[in-house]
Amino acid sequence: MSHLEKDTFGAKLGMWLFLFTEILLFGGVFILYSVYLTRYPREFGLGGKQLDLVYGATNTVVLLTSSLFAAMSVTAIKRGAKKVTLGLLGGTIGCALIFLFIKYLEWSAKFHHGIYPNSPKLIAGPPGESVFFGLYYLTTGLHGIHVIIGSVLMAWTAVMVQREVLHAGDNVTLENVTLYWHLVDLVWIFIFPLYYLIL
Amino acid sequence: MTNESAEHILSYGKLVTVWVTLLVLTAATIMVTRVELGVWKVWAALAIASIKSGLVIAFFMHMKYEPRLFRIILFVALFTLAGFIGGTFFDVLYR
Amino acid sequence: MSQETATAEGGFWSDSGKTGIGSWIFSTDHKRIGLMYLYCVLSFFMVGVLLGVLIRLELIAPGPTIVTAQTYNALFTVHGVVMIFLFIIPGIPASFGNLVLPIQLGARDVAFPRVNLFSWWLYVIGAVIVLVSLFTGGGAPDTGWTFYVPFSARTTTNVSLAVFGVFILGFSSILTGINFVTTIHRMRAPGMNWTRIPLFTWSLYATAWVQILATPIIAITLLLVVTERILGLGLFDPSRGGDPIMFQHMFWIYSHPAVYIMILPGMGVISDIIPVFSRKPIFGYKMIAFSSLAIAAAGSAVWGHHMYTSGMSDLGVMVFSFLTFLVAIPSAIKVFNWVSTMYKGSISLEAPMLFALSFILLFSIGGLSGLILGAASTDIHVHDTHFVVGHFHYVMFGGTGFAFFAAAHYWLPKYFGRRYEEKPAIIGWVLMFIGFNVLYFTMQVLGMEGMPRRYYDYLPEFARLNLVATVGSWIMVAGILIVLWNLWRGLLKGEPFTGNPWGGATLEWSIPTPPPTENFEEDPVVTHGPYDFKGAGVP
Amino acid sequence: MFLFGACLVLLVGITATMIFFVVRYRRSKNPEPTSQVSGSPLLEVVWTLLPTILVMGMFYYGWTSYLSLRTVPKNAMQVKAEARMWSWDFIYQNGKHSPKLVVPVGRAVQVNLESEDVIHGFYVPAFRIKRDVVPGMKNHVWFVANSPGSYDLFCSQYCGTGHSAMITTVEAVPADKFEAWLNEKAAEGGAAKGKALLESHGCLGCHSLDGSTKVGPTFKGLYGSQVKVTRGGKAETVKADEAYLRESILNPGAAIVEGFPPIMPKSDIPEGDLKVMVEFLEGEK
Ligand code: HEA
Ligand code: HEA
Ligand code: CUA
Ligand SMILES: [Cu+2]
Repeated sequence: MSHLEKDTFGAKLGMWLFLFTEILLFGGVFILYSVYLTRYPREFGLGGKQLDLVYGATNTVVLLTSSLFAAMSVTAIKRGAKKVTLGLLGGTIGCALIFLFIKYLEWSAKFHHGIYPNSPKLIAGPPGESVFFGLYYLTTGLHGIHVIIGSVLMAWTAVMVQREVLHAGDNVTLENVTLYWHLVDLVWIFIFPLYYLIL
Repeated sequence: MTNESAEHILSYGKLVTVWVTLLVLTAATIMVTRVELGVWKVWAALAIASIKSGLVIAFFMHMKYEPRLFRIILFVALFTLAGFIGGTFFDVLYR
Repeated sequence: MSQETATAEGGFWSDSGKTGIGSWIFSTDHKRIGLMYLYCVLSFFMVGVLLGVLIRLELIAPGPTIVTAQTYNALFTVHGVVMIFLFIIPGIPASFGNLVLPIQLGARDVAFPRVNLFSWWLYVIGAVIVLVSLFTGGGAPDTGWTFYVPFSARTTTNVSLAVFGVFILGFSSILTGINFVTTIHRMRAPGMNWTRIPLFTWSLYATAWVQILATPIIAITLLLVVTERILGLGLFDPSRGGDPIMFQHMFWIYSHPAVYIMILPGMGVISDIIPVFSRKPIFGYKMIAFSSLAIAAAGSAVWGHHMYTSGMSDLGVMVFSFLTFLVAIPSAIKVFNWVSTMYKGSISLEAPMLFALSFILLFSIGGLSGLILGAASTDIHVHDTHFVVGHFHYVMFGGTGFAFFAAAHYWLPKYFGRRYEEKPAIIGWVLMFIGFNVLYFTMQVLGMEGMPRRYYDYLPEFARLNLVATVGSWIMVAGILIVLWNLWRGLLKGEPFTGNPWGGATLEWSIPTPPPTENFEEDPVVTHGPYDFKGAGVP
Repeated sequence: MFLFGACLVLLVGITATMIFFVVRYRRSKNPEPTSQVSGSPLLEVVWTLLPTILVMGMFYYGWTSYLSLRTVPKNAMQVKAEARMWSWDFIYQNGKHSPKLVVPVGRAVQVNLESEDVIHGFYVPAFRIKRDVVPGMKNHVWFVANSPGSYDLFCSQYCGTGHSAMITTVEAVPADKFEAWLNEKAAEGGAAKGKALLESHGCLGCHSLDGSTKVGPTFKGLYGSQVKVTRGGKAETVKADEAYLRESILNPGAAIVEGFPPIMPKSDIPEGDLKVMVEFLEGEK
């Protein structure tokens, strides 16, 4: 096990460890969510009804599709298909942008209804409601930040693929970035039912 | 120890199949949660979400083709998170 | 910081041909990064110590003495934050871990050298942000290191920035953890199987897992405090349905495991030093290695013992009290094994060994007082009193702090190629040890008599013991100063230190002193256990 | 609470053994160079099991005596304690307010803890009771004072600048005296009422009446004096007239007296109370 050659396995191990920290980061929010859900089931129910299922479901589809593209890009680069890889990465980023745009629509609709952190409407409303929307903004905001980071990383790897720094023989960076992307997707897989569906 | 880095390339077809399954499951959650199931609704939705994430982890994230170590540590991480949530509930539920 | 480069020479100090500050702060060599951590950590330690002494000075007599109440609150807050996040958490893992771990495994560097450097930079940036927060905004934070809401969400002082600094420090800690786990899994030399890994490295492995799995929770929690202050999310605001107790849960979910981030590496140091100075294989190697993992695992599930009085459910109190006692078992195993390692050994009482022995004693006192805190009913009485303050100084300073000094006396000569003088080290140690006990044992008594912590002023009945404690802090000042001065001078100008004078059998003693940049000319092949002194050819 | 002693004995005992061990093995320094080797599975098992048993014992005692601390006797007298930065207000069932907790000797008292702002802690070392006072939560403690006397009551949970000044006493008095005290009417109107109001709104936690400096400036001689303040970042000198007093009480952040931190919390004090208080302050020459 010489130390000089690149350790693909080690790099992936490191990435997974990093993903665990992300899982636990969001885990912290989910702890809060579950606790407050048990405490304020009614207010959460009312709050959840105000979220727009269409936006949520569309975004789920968009994100799943982006994940598919990301996963396919790994296959592509391993097969040495540079053009296809680039196209798939572009597709992923495109989906990410659509996702963010929809999120933007959704948030601004909420703002229009006077629902935003510390808004007079929430302060006046029942206690649990403010908590629900607080959590909603926190979770989706944090997730949104991850989407942005993920897209930037994707763009950066696309450049590397273009310059052939990453190629069929050495593509662990691309793999790691897609791992990160899938994590963002994973988190959304839970956010979607928890905020849009079950309430 | 070279065999562990032997690459496994997933075919496009398989990935697309997974994707379709995921979409179907998404539709399923939406449907399930529209029926009145009470508390079970939460668990049903979470169960489907877990299956979905299992698929993503296993195929999109290649977990199925990684050495066992990865699955062990993933389990450790999830177990820890479950412990954190569970521990908190010892307080919250019985206050 | 760069003067040492002029005096220490050979090995990694010069063989890369690069000098100047740039060759350090952009170096990816684990040894240089380790030393840079060491310097920073020591500097912050001195800051923290200075604040600690000021705290004691204020408490020397009842009534206002040297500062105002507001300043006092800032003093202990900053003392706590600096000591915890800037000194003790990165203390042993990031400095000695970086210096020693790759070599003990027979590797040339850690798995991700650039991430390692990045993590050092994050550490420095986080530290600077914390320090900046003291002098800007509404003044130094005054919340205590625990940042309890709702107070931390209301106070006008500069909490947001300080908390943000700590957030960045958390990332630094996470990256170090990831690096170490990967290194240990991937970079072991041929023959270095899991039962041949030195116990120091084993302890770092357990620590690294805690760093990876617990730190994110504090990250999100602190982020919440910031959003609470800036956006007014109201997640912990009782008037809007939030629950302040949830903050405490989330804070301690990290901060209790964090105390094991602090102590485990210290235990590892002790497990490496005791056998060497007893000339005897460690007693119960497997149990010690395993108990590190057990502490890490069990320790992640006991956070509620900081909240017995908070209004948590009684069932919660029971569960957490029970689990707390479980953690004591692996600690006890370790203590017993260390002591029996010495049984019929040939013990040489040199400075590292003295620090190690006092570690055992002080940690036991601290740990046993921890049991008193863990028992629900007694904790009700002594919670938030100076008894708790005494407890955690015993385990943190008496434990990790002394281990830190033991490690410094044991390993630093190896990296500098020069050594300190023995006599001043021992005098300093004696003073530290006496001062320490005068200071903190008194605090425990005070706490049992009912003196609450974080009190700027106190009733006259506590005056005498507080005076005693303050005097104790001065004795300790003297000790620490002697020890540090002696180390400093010795490492730069002292007698040359070569070969393997202590007869260690771990890999770091098999390479030249100071180690070359590449550590090993060719990959070592490990044929004997870490404490198999005969196998290593040590007389 | 006997447990406390038990734990202590255990602590001292184990610590002493430790020291003894260390000293004894250290002495083996000179004699022999080397002799024994490695581990012993039997011993490992012994000292895994032994602490386990010990520890379980300690847990059991700790838990059972905790339970007795939590089980309030049925007939306990109820008192409400209101904590705020940085003083206590005890409210009895007949509506009487008091800055000190006066209780009858020999009778169980349940104190219901409520906070107006941040987390405080109700701590009486003499009775070994402590409970945090958390806003939005209903916590309680109970105790029996067995002999008459005055016992310190601390705020144990850090709550800001005045944390260490947030202390008062529990006054245990014989039952008949207590009854008399409880039914004594607060003097109507005038100075006594003003002072009582300052007390019950917590002002006196930070401001003294005798000229000494606490967390905030003293009230003595305040009225009519020239005060140096910072208003909106600018320094100015104002006369402490009625308007100034009113503003300082209702909106403390507006003008900050030089040399003091801007920490006083806002309050909405009803006009009736406010009037009496300001009148009282005008009289504090
Ligand atoms: C390095 C840090 C460190 C370590 C290692 C520990 C170790 C332990 N701690 Fe401590 N603790 C802190 C740092 C640490 N602690 C800090 C910083 C706080 C305060 C935070 C704040 O509020 O600001 C705190 C507070 C704290 C509390 C809360 C007190 C309160 O606020 O009311 C409790 C309660 O259970 C506790 C318990 C324990 C226990 C049971 C252990 C155990 O792990 C100890 C195990 C060790 C031994 C048991 C001794 C060795 C064994 C023997 C000698 C053999 C014989 C033993 C037996 C037979 C059992 N600690
Ligand atoms: C690693 C952790 C650590 C260490 C080492 C220390 C070290 C010390 N601490 Fe610690 N302390 C904490 C962590 C630590 N502390 C924490 C977490 C808190 C809780 C904060 C909170 O409540 O939020 C706390 C709180 C705390 C309090 C309680 C405050 C209160 O509740 O009111 C007190 C009071 O005495 C105190 C005192 C001291 C003293 C005297 C030292 C001494 O040990 C220092 C001894 C060292 C010396 C005396 C050396 C002197 C050297 C110099 C003066 C400069 C030399 C310069 C050069 C060499 C260039 N500390
Ligand atoms: Cu109120 Cu401390
Ligand atoms: Cu703890």
